[in-house]
Amino acid sequence: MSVNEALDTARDKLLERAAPGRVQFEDLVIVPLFAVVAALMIGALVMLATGVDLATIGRSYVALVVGSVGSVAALSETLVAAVPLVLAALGLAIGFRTGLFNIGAEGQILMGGLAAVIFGFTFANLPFVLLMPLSLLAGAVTGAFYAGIAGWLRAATGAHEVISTIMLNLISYRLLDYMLSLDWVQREGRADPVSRSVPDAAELPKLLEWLDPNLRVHAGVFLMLLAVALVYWLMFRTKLGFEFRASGASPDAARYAGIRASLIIVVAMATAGALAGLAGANQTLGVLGRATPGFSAGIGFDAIAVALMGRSHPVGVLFAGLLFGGLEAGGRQMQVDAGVSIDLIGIIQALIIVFIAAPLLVCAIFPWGFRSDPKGGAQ
Amino acid sequence: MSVAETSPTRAVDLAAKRRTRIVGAILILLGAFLVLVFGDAPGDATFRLSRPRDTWVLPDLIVPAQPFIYIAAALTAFLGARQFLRGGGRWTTLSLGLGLGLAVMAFLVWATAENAFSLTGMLQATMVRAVPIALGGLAAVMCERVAVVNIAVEGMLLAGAFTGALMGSVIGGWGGLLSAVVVGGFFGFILAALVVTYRMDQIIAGVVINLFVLGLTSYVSSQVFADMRHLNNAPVFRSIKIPILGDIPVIGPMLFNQNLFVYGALIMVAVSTYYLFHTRSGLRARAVGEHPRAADTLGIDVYWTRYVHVTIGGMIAGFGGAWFTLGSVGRFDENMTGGRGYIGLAAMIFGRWHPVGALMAALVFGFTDSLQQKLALLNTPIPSEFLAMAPYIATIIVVAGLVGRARAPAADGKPYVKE
Amino acid sequence: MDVELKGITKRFGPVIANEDVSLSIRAGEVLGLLGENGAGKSTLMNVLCGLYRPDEGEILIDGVASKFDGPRDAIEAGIGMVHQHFMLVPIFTVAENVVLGVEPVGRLDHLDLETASAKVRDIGESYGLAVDPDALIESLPVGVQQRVEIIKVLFRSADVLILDEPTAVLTPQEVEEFFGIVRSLRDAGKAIVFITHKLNEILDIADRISVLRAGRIVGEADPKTATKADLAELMVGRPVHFEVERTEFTPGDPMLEVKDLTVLRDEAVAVDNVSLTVRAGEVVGIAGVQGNGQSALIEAITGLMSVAQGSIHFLGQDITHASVRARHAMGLAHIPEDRQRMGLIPDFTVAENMVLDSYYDARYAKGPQVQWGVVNEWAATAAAQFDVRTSSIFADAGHLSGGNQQKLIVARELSRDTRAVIAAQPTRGLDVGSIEYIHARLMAARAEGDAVLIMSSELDEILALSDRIVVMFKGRIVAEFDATTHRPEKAEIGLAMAGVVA
Amino acid sequence: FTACQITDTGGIDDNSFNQTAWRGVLEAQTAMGIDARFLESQAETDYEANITSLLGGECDIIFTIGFLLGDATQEAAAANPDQLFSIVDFAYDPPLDNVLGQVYATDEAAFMAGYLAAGMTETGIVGTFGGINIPPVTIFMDGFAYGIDYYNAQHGTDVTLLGWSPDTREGLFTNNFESLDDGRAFAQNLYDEGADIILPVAGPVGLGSAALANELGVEELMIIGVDADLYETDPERGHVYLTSIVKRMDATVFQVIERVMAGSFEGGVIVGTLANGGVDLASFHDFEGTVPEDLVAELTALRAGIIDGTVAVGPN
Ligand SMILES: Nc1ncnc2c1ncn2[C@@H]1O[C@H](COP(=O)(O)OP(=O)(O)OP(=O)(O)O)[C@@H](O)[C@H]1O
Ligand SMILES: Nc1ncnc2c1ncn2[C@@H]1O[C@H](COP(=O)(O)OP(=O)(O)OP(=O)(O)O)[C@@H](O)[C@H]1O
Ligand SMILES: [Mg+2]
Ligand SMILES: [Mg+2]
Repeated sequence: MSVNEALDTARDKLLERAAPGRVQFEDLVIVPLFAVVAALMIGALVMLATGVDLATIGRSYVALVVGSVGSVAALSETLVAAVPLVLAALGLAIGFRTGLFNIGAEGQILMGGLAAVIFGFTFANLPFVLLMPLSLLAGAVTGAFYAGIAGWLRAATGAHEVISTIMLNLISYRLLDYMLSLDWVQREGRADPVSRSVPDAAELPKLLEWLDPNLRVHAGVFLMLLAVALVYWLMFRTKLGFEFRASGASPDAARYAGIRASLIIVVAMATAGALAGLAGANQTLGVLGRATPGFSAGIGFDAIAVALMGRSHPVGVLFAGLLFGGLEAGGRQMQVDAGVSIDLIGIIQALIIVFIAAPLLVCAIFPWGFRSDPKGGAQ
Repeated sequence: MSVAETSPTRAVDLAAKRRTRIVGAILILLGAFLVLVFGDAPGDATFRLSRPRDTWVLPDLIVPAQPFIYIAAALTAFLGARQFLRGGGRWTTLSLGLGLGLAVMAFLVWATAENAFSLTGMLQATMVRAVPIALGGLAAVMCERVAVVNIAVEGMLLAGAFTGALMGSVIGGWGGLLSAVVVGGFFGFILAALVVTYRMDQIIAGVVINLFVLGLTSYVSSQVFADMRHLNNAPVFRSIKIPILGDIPVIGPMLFNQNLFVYGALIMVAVSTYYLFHTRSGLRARAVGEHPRAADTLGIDVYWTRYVHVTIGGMIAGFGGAWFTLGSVGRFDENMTGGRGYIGLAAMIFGRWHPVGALMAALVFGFTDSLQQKLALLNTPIPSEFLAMAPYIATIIVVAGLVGRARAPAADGKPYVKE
Repeated sequence: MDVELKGITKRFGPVIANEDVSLSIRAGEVLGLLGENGAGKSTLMNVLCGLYRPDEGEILIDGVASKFDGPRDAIEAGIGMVHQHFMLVPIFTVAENVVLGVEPVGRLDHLDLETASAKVRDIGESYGLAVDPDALIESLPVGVQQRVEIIKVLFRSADVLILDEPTAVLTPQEVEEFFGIVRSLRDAGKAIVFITHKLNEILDIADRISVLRAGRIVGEADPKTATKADLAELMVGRPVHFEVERTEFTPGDPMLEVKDLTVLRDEAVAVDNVSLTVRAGEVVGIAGVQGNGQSALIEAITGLMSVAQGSIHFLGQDITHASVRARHAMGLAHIPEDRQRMGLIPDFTVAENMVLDSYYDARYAKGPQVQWGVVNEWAATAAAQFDVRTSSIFADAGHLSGGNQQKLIVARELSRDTRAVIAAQPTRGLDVGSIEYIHARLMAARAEGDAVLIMSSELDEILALSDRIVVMFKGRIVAEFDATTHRPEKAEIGLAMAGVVA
Repeated sequence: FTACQITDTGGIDDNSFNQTAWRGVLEAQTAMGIDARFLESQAETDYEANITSLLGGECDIIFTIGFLLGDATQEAAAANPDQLFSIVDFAYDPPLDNVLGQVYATDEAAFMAGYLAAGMTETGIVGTFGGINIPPVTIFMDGFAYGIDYYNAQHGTDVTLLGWSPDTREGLFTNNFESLDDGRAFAQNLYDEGADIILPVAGPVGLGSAALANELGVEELMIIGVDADLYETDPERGHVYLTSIVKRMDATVFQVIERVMAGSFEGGVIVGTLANGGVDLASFHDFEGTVPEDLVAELTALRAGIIDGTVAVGPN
């Protein structure tokens, strides 16, 4: 065998990928399933502790399932709740992978959503094919800009993004209140802060209205799927994505590799903001048709949980978002059917994340089964 | 043979000089801004310093608006010019602080021109509004000094508020307070367990605790409190006026006629400063935050230290949370902390990981908060929304401009794996 | 105090770091401990100082079996260790660092720093280890930090001192001074364990030598009779070449020219008015004690730090303010000092690390996309060529051993068309085999006519590779030696490294 | 028969707004044995989703509580012409066939409260603050302000109101209906400026103001409640409420249920006034002896005047 042939065989061996093993399967399938079940069980204990009887607990979990996947209407509601969560969480995931802990999705959602509405009613004469996409774009650009402020502050002055995004959230609430009281934004004849409504041509079309006018699921679902694919491509297939990930994993190595850290920080924040802005636009153009104070409804914060649960991977985020959306839609049914407060859902969500993010804890509780040497922490 | 000499190069001076120059320019511009924007204030601004029933009644402070603003502007510009010509060193920060202080005063006088408000009341409210933020910040300081990032301050405050209301209703104020502290400590302990023993990502653990506490307290509040009102009706700790000191005009009401929580916060800040920087245990705690491995090799138990301090941090946050119910309104309401834990985190960074710094930062938040409420009554032409934004914008500016380079404990946020 | 290790075995999962090791340490004696990288020296000592618990075996102190549950127990038993990596809190003062863990306190747990400072001064005086107790550690040069570490151990009245590679960061002069201290400690009746890779040092200071290989004691040597070659063979298990093979020196045109360069780090001068030229086919070695501006000089040349004054020319072009990427494109290769932090991303795969600084290149990228297929093919080829031992190019780079990580970086940097190679600490922490390989690669670059600039704290490495040697002290070049005409003595360079110029 | 209710963000247990409306349903439950369900809105985005989850034929009538649900209710009503709705604090113009609005002339009662406050203040300063600057809130503040003006005009006094100006329509707003702590801080602010009677128009936020009054003592500060008779719904601090401006949502909700059951439901609007008992000033309870008899008499006359139209509730 010549030296060249030896090199070639060595090379081919190096190119082999390890087949996904038991560990990956446990990691991606068993652990999340287990987490959901365990969280539901503890949720039941909480209900028991607060004097809810067993029959009601049973009824509430049935309602939870029925309300999230039990009918077309339930699926529609699940999707409606999931879309903004996934969009915003995708942005946050990009941030996390770039080493930026962006808490500012809430503010970016507000600013993006508001911009989309303003664009929508200002250019009400444009046809649908222009108006709807452009309104979405306006939302994305505004979200990007708003997040870019925090990115720029971090890059230029070192101001920590956790602080600046928290502050920008608080500022955005007030800014929204102010904007909604301006004559050209506020709805005619109203004294309270509510914007003009966007024309139908700016709205994300409802997909199943022909089936039942109450089915709210709208074209944002496609937006969401598109965004998942796009973010996957961006993060793992492009130069920019490589730069994001390198900066996040090791800022020093990124600098060594000639990646301009400041620029990457601003771009990553802006990309995250664009996605959050889209989430906001999706709420105003797809669900509400207008902007009101607090239309973000904490989605920006829930999205943090979704991104963490999805391990900052686009596909993970999609599933985590669908799960959270389902819990939310089902939670409503739970309150209606069983009279159990929807706040229980928050507890369940938190527990799911704990079980997913702390495999060591799961091992400690259930020493049998699971792999013995997990690497701790998500992401 | 001689030892090679080194000479500091001009470049160093240049860097320092640029900073002074920038500060100088900012101050001069600020002076000009004050004259241009606030210069035409008519009449007098009246600040009430005493309430009619106070022991020593001070006359109202009456400030002729326009002259005052011009003088403040001139002083600011003078400070700026001084910076420009021969500033540097400690003067730079001092001048900036003085200049900003003057600008705030000028703004107040402008807003109050031909009007009146109670300065004492505003300062007292400043203190009150600062308390939960300061305690949240202090809790975060305790945790981050041992290198555990505590995003969960918000959740711990909320847990403290909830427990204070529930247990306060059942076993009385002191029992409620104690329970709130215990429950805060419990969540601190949980955080420590998650991040130290189970090596969960610190930020995820914090977010999860927030989510969990919010869910649990809201759930119980709507599931249980709605029907059983007596479980959500706690006594409120009243203000205790400290004899003599409490009668001092202006300062008295702010510092010496407050409730347990204000005194508690002040005492805790003092004690924790002493603890962290002047005691054996404090030294060890800081060592764990800076270089856990070094601490470990010297026989300091890193895990134990983290557990203890994060739990103490939780207890402080629990105490701060109890303020919302036992120190204010006697009743729990869903999500009643409303993000003040996060502002506490900001205060910690703003205050450079120092208890006193966190308190000062909290006071800045409290001040802008109470100021904004006063201004809403004064009918200033500035939209109230912008006034409400002021503290947040101020925070961003300060964090970006002054403490961007502040140094967190070196191991902050990093898990420590014992070999 | 005598200490006896008996049958110590320590495993990390499948790795057996120590296997049935027995060792005796005696009062008034310096025991030299030798062994290649990963032989298990540090692990053994960590067992002795209570950080690790042995899986098997026992520790006898003056004949009595003792069990350590943690470092505290070992400290109380009189065992103190100066670790390979300093265990000092940078923002604490010397006194605070020294007393940490055994602090003198007054009422209310009040830290008594005055007593602490006084004691630090006392120890300093009695052993000739003068340090200002109130100075901040981060403001002290490494040599002084080393002293603080020893004071720390003495403060705990240790009778057994373990010194893990204490001389790695010292100049030859400081080493001499340090040996004086060690001898006086020995004469004061302390038992000392001295770990080093430097064979002549161990011959100089040790009273007795034990050699570890792959976790086992493979032999003992008497420093009075043993030679370097004996020790090396005992360590590695085969004869070792100490010489680097060099081709004839034929310098070409100046390739890299640094003129009057000043670089600031944290608003302090790191590089002070330095001028330096490297010609094609020439190896210039930069010697200097860590913290004297060599790193800043290299980072300025490679574009990682900005230049305050002066200029840098490469291939005749002014690159003073050029981007990292532009320099890379011109053929500047950079093997960075800190491979874990800067040279690669431990969480990325081997393939991703192979293109860490060239993923954007037209070879691998098309439009906005990186063509991972192409990248993987190439990464596998390079890994095979440069003998990077990994199970697959899709494995995380962090899982590779130190030597293989360094080979990965060398493969990445040298497998393209380079004109100049900047290598900082290219063989730090590597074993003899890897060192031989990397030295050969650097010499190959020289033979191809590249300009090669090497920064190393190993004087032997500098002397073995360089055609010309410059010495940096406090940001300046304080001495220059032409090694082609006459090899300078190590002592000469050492004096210059300490800032003493003729 | 099932009656369903969707609350606004304050929650079902807010001691005032949502709770009063829910009491109407509960009373119907006791009286007529109907089924009752509720769904709390956590945020403004929940309105539509909540309505959607109650659709599907289980609810004979859906009550949406609050002005802010106006748009969502309208859309749902248009999409589901067979579903009956009733909304509190909103009237549609033109009216919808399947929606019955319930609105209240709260300014009439607030006018009386303003008159009372002006007569009771010792400092000559009274205060108010609101939740959000929306009509159902500001109508209280308007009536209150006009009542004070009316008192000043009648008695030649100079009682001033802090926190709301009916002309500029600017004032003190917490911008939420949730933060009790804000309620306390805003009351403290007004108290510092000399107010000794405060009208918080922000649902449960006012409970925070009551906590302050409780601490300061009623000699220093009294509170006027809104929506429900807070003396009864907040009995622990009942003694701080001088009176309450009650908005009998329970009564109107009950009425609506009766109409649906009797089959006489028609789209349109029910207006609660002083005349029909839809709004009123609650009893003084603990202050019964404290309010001077003259003032009580004047209030009785004022009430009659408002009902018969001789006193105009508005700027004079
Ligand atoms: N914490 C650990 N986990 C797993 N393996 C370890 C650990 N620490 C050391 N090892 C392994 O144990 C072996 C001995 O390591 P040790 O650090 O004792 O070597 P050393 O002789 O001190 O080497 P060097 O000269 O590089 O300091 C090596 O193979 C190393 O990889
Ligand atoms: N902390 C650790 N955890 C897990 N594995 C480790 C750890 N440290 C080292 N290893 C593994 O132990 C093995 C030996 O590592 P080490 O760095 O000591 O190698 P080495 O013998 O010095 O090799 P080289 O000559 O290439 O430097 C490697 O496979 C490495 O992945
Ligand atoms: Mg070692
Ligand atoms: Mg190695």
